[in-house]
Amino acid sequence: MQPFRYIRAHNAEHAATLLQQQDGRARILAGGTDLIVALREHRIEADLVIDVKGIPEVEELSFSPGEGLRIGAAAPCHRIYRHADVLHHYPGIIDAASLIGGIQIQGRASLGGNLCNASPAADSIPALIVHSAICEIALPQSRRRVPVEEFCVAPGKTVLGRGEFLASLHLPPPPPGFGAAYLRFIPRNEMDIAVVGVGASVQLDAERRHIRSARIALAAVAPTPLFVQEAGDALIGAEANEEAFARAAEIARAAARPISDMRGTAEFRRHLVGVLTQRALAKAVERANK
Amino acid sequence: MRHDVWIPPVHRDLTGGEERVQIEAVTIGEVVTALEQRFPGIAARLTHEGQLRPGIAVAVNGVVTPRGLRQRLDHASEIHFVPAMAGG
Amino acid sequence: MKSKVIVATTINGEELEFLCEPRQSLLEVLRDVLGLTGAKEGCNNGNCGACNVLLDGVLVNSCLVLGVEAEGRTVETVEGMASGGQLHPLQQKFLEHAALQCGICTPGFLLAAKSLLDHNPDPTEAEVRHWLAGNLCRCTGYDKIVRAVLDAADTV
Amino acid sequence: MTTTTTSYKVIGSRPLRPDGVDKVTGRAIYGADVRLPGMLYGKVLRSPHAHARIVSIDASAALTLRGVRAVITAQDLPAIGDKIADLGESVVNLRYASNNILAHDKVLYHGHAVAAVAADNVHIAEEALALIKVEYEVLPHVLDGKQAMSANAPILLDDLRTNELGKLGNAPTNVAEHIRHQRGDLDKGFAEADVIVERTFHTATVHQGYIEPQNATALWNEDDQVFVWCSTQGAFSVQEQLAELLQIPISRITVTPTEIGGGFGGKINVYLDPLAALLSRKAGHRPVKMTMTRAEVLTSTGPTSGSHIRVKMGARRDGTITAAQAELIYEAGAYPGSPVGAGCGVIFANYRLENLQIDGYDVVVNRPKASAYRAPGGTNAAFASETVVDELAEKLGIDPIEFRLRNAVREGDRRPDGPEYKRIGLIETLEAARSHPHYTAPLTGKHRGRGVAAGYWGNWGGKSSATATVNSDGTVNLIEGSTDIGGSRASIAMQLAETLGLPYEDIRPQVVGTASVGYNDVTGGSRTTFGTGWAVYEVGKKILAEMRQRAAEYWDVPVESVQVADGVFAHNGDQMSFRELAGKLDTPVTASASVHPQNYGPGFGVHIVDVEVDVETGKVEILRYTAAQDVGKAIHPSYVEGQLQGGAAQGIGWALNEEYVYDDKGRLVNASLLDYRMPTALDLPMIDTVLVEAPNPGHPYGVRGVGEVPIVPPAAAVANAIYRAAGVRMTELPMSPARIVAALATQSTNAA
Repeated sequence: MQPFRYIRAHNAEHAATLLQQQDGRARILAGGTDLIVALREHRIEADLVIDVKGIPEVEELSFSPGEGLRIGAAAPCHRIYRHADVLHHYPGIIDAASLIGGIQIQGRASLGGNLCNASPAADSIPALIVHSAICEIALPQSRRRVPVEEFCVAPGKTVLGRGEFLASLHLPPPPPGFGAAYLRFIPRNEMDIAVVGVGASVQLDAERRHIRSARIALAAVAPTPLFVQEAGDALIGAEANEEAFARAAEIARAAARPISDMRGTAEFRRHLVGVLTQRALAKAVERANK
Repeated sequence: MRHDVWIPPVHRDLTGGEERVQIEAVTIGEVVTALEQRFPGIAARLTHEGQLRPGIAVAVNGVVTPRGLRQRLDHASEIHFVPAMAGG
Repeated sequence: MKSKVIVATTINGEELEFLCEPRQSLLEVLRDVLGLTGAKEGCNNGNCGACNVLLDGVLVNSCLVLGVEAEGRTVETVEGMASGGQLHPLQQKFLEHAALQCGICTPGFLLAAKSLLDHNPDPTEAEVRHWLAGNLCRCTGYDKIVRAVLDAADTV
Repeated sequence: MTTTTTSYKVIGSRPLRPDGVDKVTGRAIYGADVRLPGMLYGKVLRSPHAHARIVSIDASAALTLRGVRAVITAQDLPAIGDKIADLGESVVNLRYASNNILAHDKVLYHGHAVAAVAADNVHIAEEALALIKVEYEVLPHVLDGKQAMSANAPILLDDLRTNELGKLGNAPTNVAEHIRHQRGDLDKGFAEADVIVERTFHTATVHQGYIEPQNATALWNEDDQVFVWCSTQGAFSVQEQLAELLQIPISRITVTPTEIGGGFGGKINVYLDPLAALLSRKAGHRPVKMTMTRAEVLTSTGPTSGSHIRVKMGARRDGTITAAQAELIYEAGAYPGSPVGAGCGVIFANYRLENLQIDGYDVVVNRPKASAYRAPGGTNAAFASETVVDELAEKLGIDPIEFRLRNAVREGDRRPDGPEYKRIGLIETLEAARSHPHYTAPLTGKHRGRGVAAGYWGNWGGKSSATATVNSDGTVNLIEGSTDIGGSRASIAMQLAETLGLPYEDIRPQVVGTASVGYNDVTGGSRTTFGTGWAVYEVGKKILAEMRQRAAEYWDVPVESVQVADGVFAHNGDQMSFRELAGKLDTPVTASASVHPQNYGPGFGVHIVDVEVDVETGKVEILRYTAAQDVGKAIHPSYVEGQLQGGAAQGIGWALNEEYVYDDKGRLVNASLLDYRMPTALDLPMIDTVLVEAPNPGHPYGVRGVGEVPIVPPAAAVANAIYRAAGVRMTELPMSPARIVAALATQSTNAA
């Protein structure tokens, strides 16, 4: 590993200022599960590593029925999936946070880190998309907000500019009749990168029969995690049944732009998008009914 | 003492297709010498510089012997030249 | 540029200071600086669990932690599991169940299992398997490891 | 299940292993834990190309980096001509072995070592690697064994000629060897068959996957003595390999084996040891430690061969197999030496066959040189033949175990390569599997199926030496030279305790290096508990004889009048325990023995597996698994069970997910434990074992090799279960989800 300096940032503005001063030669350290490996394998370089874990808002995990959920960008998965309110209101986030790596990865890895790593296969991003998360980005003197589906722009690339870093994620409170799920396909039962991941959320009407709104997002089938708005929109007003799920799955399949690599062929991935979209929708509806 | 010597399939071109031959000998080395007399060229395939070729083992009555050509044959025996195998 | 920094931390209950470069992982520090070679390097990228330690009580891969991050925190390694001349029940059960063959993955499994029992004193077989899925063992097929953990849970 | 009649006091019990506490407390010293004063750290520069000529290497910039102490290339290795040597378990051409350590003129695979650096720490050594300039002329490469045999394939080794057991060809080739077993009349056999099944199979390159990467620490002294500390399956093999590769006398090399974190055959050949030694000499005789990264382990050590296998078998309606034919093409990697010979030995070993022909080809390809891996070549072969056998049974409407029983070999039947079997336990093992509750348990639910397969492994005896000394308190120190890779200190000490009539706790075993004990072959070939166990049995007999003599001297009676039983010496009503006598010794009692036993005898396993196939995603879940095996006498049953469970788990890995994946430039793209997918705890159920204890008459305690057999049947058993669950015959390993989905799609297209 190349030599670098290490600084703990006092607050978000401090971190953003350091980033700006280093002109691209600084990296944010949250859980480190991607960063340290990337530095070790010379996939990225840095002169400075800025540890943001001591910053309260970046570690924050809080819920209020009016505001929804705030997840600090560095809050590790194990805190997220043990949080009672997250367990109760954000099932898709629970799904994703509890299958990133093994238990020991979940002890460190954060959703913010997963997002900033901008892997097309990131598990948390489809889940955040279907929960309509908003990214709060800190600059040295200001803040800006970006919907999570717009955050990644290419493999490993995000909307973050010079001197910007992701401070937290905001998830709106779930409406009544809401359910969500994230499913991924991997060859083993743990410890894999998604061959395909599918997040789905639905809001059912008061009778819990028809779908009022739905969101579907895919992982590992495009250069970035993919929000397939038209697949969710196609379900609006539909009865929540296998036929409707299959229709949405077909749209998701068509939207996928997978490539072939060591983890799967394009053909297999497209096939899996169909299978997993149906299963994720079924699970989201099941949860909405609870 | 006569022994039942089995010829490996890849050398049966030298024995005119014969699979088993009877050989009088007291050691494996003598077996090879006797085989060579009957089937010229076979000794060079089985041995090299006075030893069994690397990769070839000899089994006497089903047991591979580490003594190779020096193995004595105290009883009428069945002799096979087999590929040496390794384990992990 | 100063290449090394002083880090004050607590390891296996003992307060101490060490000197390391920021680029050194906690695993490197434990093994090369502090001589605590119980944590093993199997893959150095978080996929085998052989380097597991507890950081402030949380199970982590020490290859994915920088040594400097240990400042002000507590680290627990396999060397700290036995106390007062007594093996930890997990250590004892691993021996009784022959839950190790080559033993290289054992320290990582022990810490993972300890972390499991800290959270869930009475796990099911499925829960044990799920919790230990980040630890690879190539010798045992996991059968005896899972049994040892279940048995230790009954003992604790 | 136990069918043994002899009663033992220690053998068959389950004591704690002597090295256990060190291993659960983190105190045990493995190779990477070795620390020496003034130690430097070495790293290796490796080829990014699959096949290229090395035009030039310029290390001048690396040598100017602060903290860099030495750089070596192939120029630093002594020139070695063609010499065939028997190293450990395999026969190699030393020139090839040397070229594999550091590429001389050509690199032959992605990851082939090109240069090495010693520096003050690992980070500096890594930085130095980046400063070494290597100019390559990239050549076309070939990764697949079948393609490598074709006329227009790129040639890897200009001097290679096909060897047909002594007959050398005369044209350049990638086929190093063609072997054949043959008997009877194949045409006649197939003509008699009512059903014939013929299929072609492919298996992937797979790695042993030990969790501890390769490592070596070496010190080359000013007086040309070389000291090496390393994780190895055989210290004496390392010593011999170093002597040949470095061209120094064996006596100048001392190898101390550390604890070893798994091997499975992969830690026999040396990779880093000679480099560390050469770097030590060049860096001013300072010790140099080298450890591989996980990526290096996967790209640059020896996995086992991928293979192409064609099997054709015919059987009569009554279930008798009438003929069997196979062709096995094994990829040796960059240099000759795949386990195709063993594959040919395994493929039809379970069955009595009058008419058979087996052809094996050892083929070089641009992959790392294959090394031994647990029953080398056996899993590939059994995957092919045991799925064909399953299909024959199915077509004939005969239960698959019953079908195997009707054809199973027994004492007096001939192996495919000719010799007769002695006492073997395939029939008993098949019967044990058939009567196991697993086999008769109902299996309900959609897309679930049960498969069985049998497997053979020949085992090995090898050479072993041991020494024991009697202490004044009656305890015994045992010195052995067999690396303890899975609990063998216990099984060896137990055999000495049994022989001496002492409690297990009174024996303190220690594994030592080449300077401290007689020669020992590697811990491999399932031989350690058998062979080293035999050595300590001889040691024990010598000690008892000596102690009996001392008792006779003490009582001043003829030695013949002293009786020995259960660790007690008796004469005419006088009794003295071993301990009492030990306290009275005025001259120490020490005994050594060296053995080279041959009656190891092969082992057979029969595995039963239930799977569920997710037919939409192709994913296979292992629901239940049972492994039965004739294990001879189980010295320490827990560790015998562990061998069966571990072997089954590895075989399941081969079956479902493990494979080397290359890009179009011949680079290994999944060189990590994330993407080289070995089973986790969550991927497996508990693995039931049935120890069929038919003592081996060729061993004083009935020991038979155990460790390798259990990796032979699993891939076939899983394939047969998948067929029963989903209706598709899988002929390619791994049977990964994408392949299963593709097979299901082909099947439904064909049906339509």
